[in-house]
Amino acid sequence: MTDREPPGEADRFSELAHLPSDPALRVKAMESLLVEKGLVRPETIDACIEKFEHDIGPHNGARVVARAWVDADFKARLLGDATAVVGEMGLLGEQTAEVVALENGPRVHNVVVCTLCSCYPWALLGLPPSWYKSFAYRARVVREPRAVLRELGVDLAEDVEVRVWDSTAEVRFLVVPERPAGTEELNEAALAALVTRDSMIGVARLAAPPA
Amino acid sequence: MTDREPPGEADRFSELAHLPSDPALRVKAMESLLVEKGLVRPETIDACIEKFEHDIGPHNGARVVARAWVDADFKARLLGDATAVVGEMGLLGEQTAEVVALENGPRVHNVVVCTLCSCYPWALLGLPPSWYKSFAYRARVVREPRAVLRELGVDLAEDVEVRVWDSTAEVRFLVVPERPAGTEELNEAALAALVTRDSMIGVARLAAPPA
Amino acid sequence: MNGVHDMGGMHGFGRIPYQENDAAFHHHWERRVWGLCQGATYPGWANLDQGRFALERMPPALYLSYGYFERWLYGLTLTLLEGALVTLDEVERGEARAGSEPRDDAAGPEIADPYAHSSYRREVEARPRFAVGERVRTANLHPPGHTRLPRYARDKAGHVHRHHGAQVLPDANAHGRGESPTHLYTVAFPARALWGPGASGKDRVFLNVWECHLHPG
Amino acid sequence: MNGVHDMGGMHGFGRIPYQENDAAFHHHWERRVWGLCQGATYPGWANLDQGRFALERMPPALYLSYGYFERWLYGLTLTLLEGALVTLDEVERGEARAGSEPRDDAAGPEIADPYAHSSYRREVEARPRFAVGERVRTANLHPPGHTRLPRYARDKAGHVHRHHGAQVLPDANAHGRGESPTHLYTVAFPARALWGPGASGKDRVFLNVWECHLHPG
Repeated sequence: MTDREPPGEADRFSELAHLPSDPALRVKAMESLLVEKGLVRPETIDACIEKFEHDIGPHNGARVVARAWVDADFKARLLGDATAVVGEMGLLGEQTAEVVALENGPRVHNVVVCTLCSCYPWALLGLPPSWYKSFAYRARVVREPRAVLRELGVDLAEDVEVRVWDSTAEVRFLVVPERPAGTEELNEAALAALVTRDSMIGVARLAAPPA
Repeated sequence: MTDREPPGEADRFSELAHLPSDPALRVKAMESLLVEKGLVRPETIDACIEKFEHDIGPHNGARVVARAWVDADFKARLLGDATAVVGEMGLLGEQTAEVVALENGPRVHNVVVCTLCSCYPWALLGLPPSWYKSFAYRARVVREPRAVLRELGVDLAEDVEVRVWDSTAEVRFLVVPERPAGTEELNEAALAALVTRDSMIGVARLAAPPA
Repeated sequence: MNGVHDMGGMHGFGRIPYQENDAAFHHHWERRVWGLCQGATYPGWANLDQGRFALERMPPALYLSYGYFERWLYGLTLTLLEGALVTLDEVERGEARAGSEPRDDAAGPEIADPYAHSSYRREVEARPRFAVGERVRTANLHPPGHTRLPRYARDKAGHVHRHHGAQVLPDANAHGRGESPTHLYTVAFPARALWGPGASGKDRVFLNVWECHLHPG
Repeated sequence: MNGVHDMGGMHGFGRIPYQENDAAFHHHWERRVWGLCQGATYPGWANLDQGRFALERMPPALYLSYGYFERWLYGLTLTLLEGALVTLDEVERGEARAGSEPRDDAAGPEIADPYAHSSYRREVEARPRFAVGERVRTANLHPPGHTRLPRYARDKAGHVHRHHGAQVLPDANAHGRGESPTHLYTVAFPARALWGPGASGKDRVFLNVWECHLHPG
């Protein structure tokens, strides 16, 4: 049992001997090669970027959260079987085929990571922010969640239970942040507008809206 | 508990912003700076290199091994308390203040590594070879010693017990390789000449001398 | 594989580069890499687990030196080379070799649907071996291939928190050994079981673990 | 610290770059680095464990990109900076700042003695807690600082093979917390206890473990 396949083209590639060091140039060269070989269609690349960068985003997750805040039955069903509930809302999607919802509150704080790569619920939150994909976040939050959260501005009392969810399978996690005080009068749409992406990852709490 | 001290000069250094990328230039610059500041004396550098590159080496370990082959009492004492025995021979030294001797034979094969850095018995074997300090050796030999030994030309039968010694403390290991067949007539000095460095690390076996 | 990608618990990476309204892309070329990886698909293309394993096999120093989208570009290139879809010479020159016939079956823009989803859940005959609440211990495995059981959670005791039916097994799927659907559980570990007495006694880590990596606890 | 330096058991580093008559130095500059590290010593200079910890604190991508002697040069430089013996500006320019007074107490060539040795063994009052043959389990520790208990051997069962008296504790000595001499044992681990059922049932791994990192097994 050795670590490597017999050297082949792919093996030589790992040396990266002759490729330009500027990634922008490497991407350009690769894109033009793949287009030339019929391995990708430029209009498909454009469409993917357009749709995934703009059609999805935290507004989707925020709709789910706001509804859970105003509808206790919905919330109970969401916490029991988020895949079914999110599916009914038409918000399942790529990298988001199954969902588990996690409720943050005064006694329990959930936070989500993917230590092995950067799994993330695309359809509910859009594409992940850079810090979520950083080595520091992937390395640290499972080992020292309280220190990481403090660094990001969330200071948790010692008696709060912290639950870290490491996304190791094709099941994605959505944190339902605590509804801020002073929002009793807001309707569902106004509540959804308060919900931030980072609160649905579990690295931020929501502040009361400005009076 | 965060991972870093507050940024200081040393912290900025980790970015290595402005240092030349050629290590030869960096060493030269560092040596001239340290000499200028009186932090090192050039004649001390020269003397260290001279002595450690030439005065010590596998010939020291080989003397110990050859004596163990010809003198059963010596061997028993060596395997019991190598530090005392090697000390009597005047072969303790830098990075070799305590020694444990490990006997290779038909039923047990010992092999030495330092997974955390590259600890090695300088006074007995000289400075370590590059492969001993390689990431591949440090990473692999504790997990798959048989595959590593096979890769290096030592094919062990399944019923041989492999013992891997990871040098985690200031105790150094010296493997006493199996005495090759056909050496019954050789004296201690001739035997010592047969003993290779790599056999005393445990990654080689000794062949019978050419007839 | 025990690779540098398996970084849960590592020290030495410094502070989180957090920005409150951080974007997914910071350079235009990152967007193009992402679009290429998403858009380059056609019959017989590598599956998700093969793609992840390609990233994991980057030389460790490169993995740590590259940014996220540079790693994606590396993974894409390795997958194309291993599938003999491009040659190293073509990659280096950025153009097809003379006489190369372009394919005509690459996916069209209709695949750009963020709401399309294909579940990894499968129906199987086998009944789940573990029940919710049951104590389990993870396997002590160190495979040279792909696995989704991180090092920090191997040979550790926890309990079954939830069952997710049977799902495609990455350890098999990444190696072209089929989907091997296997029961999947969320296992809850006390933080102290993973990180020792320095961790808070109140905290827990949850991860999804396939049945073949679990023993009764 | 759980750093990339702690590489026992890792995959991805390829074949051993073995050469039968491999040399310690492959370039002249490597020899100079080694000589500098060996020769730059004077009263109050960093101890061995501090030197090791300096290497471990290299940014992980650099650690894996650099060769062995480049890492030594890094460690030396970091130690000098942290000791305020040189400034970053001086390192960058390769010359002392104006008005800098040279020291006069750097070691002379008489220190170049490969047979000089100072043991790390110390006499202590405390009697050893464990006896040869006794079953032990290693601690599950993940300190941000220096430790000589590698990750692959944490929270694992073995037995005491040998006792080495009390020796300087690197976990303390690397942090300027004194020598804290502590009983040291060689502990033998079945390879399967460390690496799971894929390892040979005949093989064992031996390492030296300080008493503070051992529990009764």
